[in-house]
Amino acid sequence: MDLNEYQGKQLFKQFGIPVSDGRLAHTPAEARAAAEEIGGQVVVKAQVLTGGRGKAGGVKLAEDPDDAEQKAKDILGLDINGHVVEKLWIEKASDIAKEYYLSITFDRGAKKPLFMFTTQGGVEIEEVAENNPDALVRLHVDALEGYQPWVARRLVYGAGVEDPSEQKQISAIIGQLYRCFVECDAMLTEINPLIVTPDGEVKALDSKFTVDDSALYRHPDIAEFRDAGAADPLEALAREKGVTYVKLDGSVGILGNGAGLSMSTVDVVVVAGGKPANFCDLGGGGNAQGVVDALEVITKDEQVKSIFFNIFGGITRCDEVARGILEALERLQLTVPIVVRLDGTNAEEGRKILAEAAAANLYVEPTMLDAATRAVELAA
Amino acid sequence: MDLNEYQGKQLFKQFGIPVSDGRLAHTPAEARAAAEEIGGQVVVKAQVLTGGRGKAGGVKLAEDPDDAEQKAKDILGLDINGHVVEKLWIEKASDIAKEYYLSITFDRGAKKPLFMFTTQGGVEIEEVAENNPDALVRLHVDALEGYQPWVARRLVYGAGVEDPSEQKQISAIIGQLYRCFVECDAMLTEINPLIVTPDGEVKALDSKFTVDDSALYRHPDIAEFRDAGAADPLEALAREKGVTYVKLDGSVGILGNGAGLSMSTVDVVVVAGGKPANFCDLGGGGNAQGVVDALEVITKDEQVKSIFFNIFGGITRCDEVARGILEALERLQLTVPIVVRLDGTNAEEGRKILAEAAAANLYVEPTMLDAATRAVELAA
Amino acid sequence: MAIIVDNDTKLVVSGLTGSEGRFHGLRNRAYGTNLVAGVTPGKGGQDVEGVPVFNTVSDAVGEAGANTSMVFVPARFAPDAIYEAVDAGITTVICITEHIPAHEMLRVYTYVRTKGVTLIGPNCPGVLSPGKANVGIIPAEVFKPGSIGLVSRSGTLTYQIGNELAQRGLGNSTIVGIGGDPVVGSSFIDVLEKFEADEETTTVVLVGEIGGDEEEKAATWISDHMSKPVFSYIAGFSAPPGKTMGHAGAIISGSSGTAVAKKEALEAVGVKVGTTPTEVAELVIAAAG
Amino acid sequence: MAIIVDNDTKLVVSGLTGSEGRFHGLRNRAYGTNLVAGVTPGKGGQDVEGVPVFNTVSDAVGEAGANTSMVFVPARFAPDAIYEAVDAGITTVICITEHIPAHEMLRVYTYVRTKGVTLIGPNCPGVLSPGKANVGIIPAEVFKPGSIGLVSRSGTLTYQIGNELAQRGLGNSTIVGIGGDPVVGSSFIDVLEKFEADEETTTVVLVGEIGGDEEEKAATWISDHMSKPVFSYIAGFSAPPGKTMGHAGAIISGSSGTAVAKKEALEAVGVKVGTTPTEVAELVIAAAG
Repeated sequence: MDLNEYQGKQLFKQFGIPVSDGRLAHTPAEARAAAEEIGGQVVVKAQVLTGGRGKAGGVKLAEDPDDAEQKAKDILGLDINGHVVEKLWIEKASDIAKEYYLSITFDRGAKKPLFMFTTQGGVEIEEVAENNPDALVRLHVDALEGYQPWVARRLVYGAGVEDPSEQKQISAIIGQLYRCFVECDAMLTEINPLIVTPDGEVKALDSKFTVDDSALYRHPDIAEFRDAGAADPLEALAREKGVTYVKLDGSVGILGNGAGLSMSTVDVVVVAGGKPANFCDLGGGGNAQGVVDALEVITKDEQVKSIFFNIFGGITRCDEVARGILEALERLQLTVPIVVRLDGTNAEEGRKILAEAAAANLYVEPTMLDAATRAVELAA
Repeated sequence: MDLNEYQGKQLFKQFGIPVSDGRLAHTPAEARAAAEEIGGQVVVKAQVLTGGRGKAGGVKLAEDPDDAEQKAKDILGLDINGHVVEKLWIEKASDIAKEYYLSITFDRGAKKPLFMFTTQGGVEIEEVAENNPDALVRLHVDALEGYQPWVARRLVYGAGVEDPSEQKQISAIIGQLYRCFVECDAMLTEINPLIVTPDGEVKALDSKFTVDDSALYRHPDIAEFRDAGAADPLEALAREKGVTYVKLDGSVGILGNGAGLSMSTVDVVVVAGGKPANFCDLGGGGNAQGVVDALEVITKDEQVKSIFFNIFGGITRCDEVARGILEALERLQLTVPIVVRLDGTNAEEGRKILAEAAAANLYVEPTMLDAATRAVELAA
Repeated sequence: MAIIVDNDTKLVVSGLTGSEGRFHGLRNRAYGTNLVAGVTPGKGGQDVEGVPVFNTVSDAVGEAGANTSMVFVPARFAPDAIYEAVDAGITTVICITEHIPAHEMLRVYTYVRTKGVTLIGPNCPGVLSPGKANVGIIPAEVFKPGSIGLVSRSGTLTYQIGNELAQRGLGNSTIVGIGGDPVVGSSFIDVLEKFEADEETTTVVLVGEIGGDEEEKAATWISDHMSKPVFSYIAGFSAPPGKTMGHAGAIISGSSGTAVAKKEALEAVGVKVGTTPTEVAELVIAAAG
Repeated sequence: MAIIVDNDTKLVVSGLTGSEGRFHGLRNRAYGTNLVAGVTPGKGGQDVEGVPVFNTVSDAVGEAGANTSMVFVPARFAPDAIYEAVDAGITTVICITEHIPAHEMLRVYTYVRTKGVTLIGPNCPGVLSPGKANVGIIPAEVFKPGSIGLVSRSGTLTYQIGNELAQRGLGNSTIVGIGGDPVVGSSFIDVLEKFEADEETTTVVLVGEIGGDEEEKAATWISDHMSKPVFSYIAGFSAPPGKTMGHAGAIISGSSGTAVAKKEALEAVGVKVGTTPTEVAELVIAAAG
């Protein structure tokens, strides 16, 4: 789960990482009130889960409460890469002498947390990695050794931070960020920029924060950060129903069991000349209710002209799936053609159940490729 | 550092391990007041750093405050294995249905913490280990894996605890004791007996607790537990001066640098026919002040008739030691004969310094064996 | 021979008394797997259709000779079950459980690696050596014995490929689902290494998917160490960048981790890559024929 | 050859700019040890009598080619310095620092073991290969080159034994002080194993002391694996039970860990044990003669 800037900063603060004083605002009036409380210049920042806010006009400096209200009016409702701005973070403006970059990524390849630190902050880190790789210090931490103070020294000296006070502050932040990363079950924590003010104070001016969905059960406070409004409405419905769903742009609705097979199903529809309307994974279980829920989500998309339902049973049993399809047909009054392919555990029983039901909009095909071809024809 | 029962229980309580309500008392009057506050039957327990308190009459049941006062009178001042009772722990009496045993030792051989658990508690664990080894479950924990819940299951099921409520309570205590062991830098934490009351409640009725001296700097609260009154007065003086000193029973005072060489010096004095008065290790440094302090401690023992000062310089420099000896002679006005053997770093300079001083009670010998023989002669 | 599970496998199932553990454990036994024990704390002494249940894995090892563990307990108990198995002397652990927090698996993984234990999963369908043993949830009836090693990050996709091969008369030495979580006990390379050493395996099919760089690393390893022919299928050619497709593995960030990049990396070292499950099966047939 | 340190040693000293680190580091260099670097955070770029100082061990490895680290920093920074050295690719770490908390060393030890690094100490006098290299605080002038391997839990006692041998004309291949703390990086057995494999070592003297069971374990190992003659000295025959004699190792609990028990265990496997340092030297001479 990705967190908004203000949420990540809240966690940073809990772990002792210095951030600026700020308030959340949903309306221009709230923005004004926040600016009054904070005092002086403030920055009005769109809270959306996408990059490039600055370029899109989502981050503005305001001189006073009046100005903050005006800037809030400008920014609220903006569409930034498909994300409509509904929340603002009003934060005390900082003077910036230097911009650094600090992050920890859960490195799946190395199977270790990966620190990245550079004094060349404030830009995309990929740019630094490409144009000035020597300026970027990369350092893995062993999960059993855990964080040790030498890690901070390698990063700080390695990146060439020379001021002793900066060294000390940044070393402390490095340790705090690691604790935050581990204790919040983060997959990514990024501070860009990590600024040094003209007074020599180091603080986090932005936050990028991704938390492991599988660990949310033990972080109820973080789980509450979930931003229901921020997702595509269909994806939000899917999440509510516990269905893994990604909206695509075509006309063939796709439902498979397992991420790999579902992805492959999307590919095969493309190979068969069709355009997938979505990616939808029934997951491991695949009981009747799950099937009904998934079909409800998929058919809410008006672009869908046919559905390819591709099941290879393992832990999922095909007879259960077949019953789910029949139940969905009845409960959702579905008329869109559904092409079904069943294989694996109890496939024969499943096919028999569907054959006996003899629904007019139900097509059972023997292979994945046949089924894809039929679904593409029916969507045309 | 060994902790008294009441100190260990205080730590147990901090980590959630159930213990009985109790109060510390230094006088019979305090014991009475404690018994009044606690109410009902209490147990009056001598707080001394030695085993066998029960057999020595140091643990008594008291029916009421009057009785508690009387029992306190009986126990205070008792000499238990050379330890005079100066403190009592007055504790609510517990009904005991079962007595178990649980401990964690820092196993130096395996280099892992070692759990031991048995339902045959209340007696010396060595007895159980010898007479009923199958009843004793031993289990190591990997320091990097850390404590995991399966450890408690192995112990509890392995020892044959059958009551589900007991299993649950003991499993919790096992986890808490491990946290206590690690977070207090303990070398030993032992609960014997771990009792089950007739109501099925599990709690720690005693505690044995040893903390790593090297880690005391990060446990100021535990360091304060140090029981200055409990040690031999000479050993207490030695500790105060930062000298490692163990009182023995003979007439040849011994001072060496390094534990191994000092022990060997004790042995060699015995081989030469003498009786060592002490073990004393100057430690790694061995500056002049250290020498003075060590000689002050050793000569406080009136049994000492001669001193064997055995130095093999490494990090310790013999010239420094020689200067320390001369300083001690002057400052402490020592008249007891001191046999000195110097070798290693700057030995020649050291010998020269001593030769030039030409003190009447100073004997410089070339080898350890020669020096031992001379010291034994001088003590005769 | 085969790899990871075979006729020498003596299986203990952690969670055998749960409904899923029971269903699949007994199904594995019905296939011929030597299921010697189950473990459920507090149920020691009971049995599941004749399979003795113990309180601890240690008892299952000591009393039933278990050498392989299948973990089928809920996510919050699974890391403990893996540690328990490893410390009880089990040498192969197959963890089916999904949704284990990544940080916890990271510690488990790092620990297990120091012990020389083979860990497959978590969040994986298990391992099947057709005709010998099945440990996990792979529908064994789809596969038949043969000489093609199959390794995959995905469960159902593996069945699909196996099915396509079986329909063309080809069988498998072992099918390994390594799982799609951020941290899995065995990588493609770990399994390729075993297939390379396995006498019974003549050909390997590697089933990858978008996200990460495991397929790219596997390509390098294949180029450096593999003498046997490798074929591959990659899922997600049509996936849009920046979207998570189901499990944590299936996300493309920027230009790295795309199906096309993986295909190119594999083809560069001589691995033939199919763009549909059918195509990869046909490539294997063509090479065999 | 010799073991642990020799002419190939390229030493970096953590804490070279401290007074003790400087004194002994330079003394080691004066003996002939190839001291290539010091490490003190914040003092990178300075030098200590020509020895370059770096901010991190990683820099000392990268820029000065260090392969061996001597840790001379205070106890509360020493574990970090060991981790730093190991993760920077140093393969031999010799930790002189005393008073490191045992639990912390336990984690360091367990980690270091998985990395295949040789750790000597903490709370040890170091390692000296006479005529080749000296890393630590052993007074090298006491020892001369030869073929006797010497391993000991105690510092000064080692010098005493070495002195007794040298006075009788015998020299050493390597002298290893393993340290007397509850957790030391290398045990007697670890060092015996190296001596057994070392061509230059013909005889080994093991200097033990009361407490623990390391000498007993060493006896078993000697019996099973050692082809070279071993002699031993044990300190503490006259020590009373239940008293800690200086360092944590030297405590006898009950009947185990006594000098007599250790002597018997060693003699039972053919190791000749002296009761004074002089006697052990004479035993070695007698066998050599």
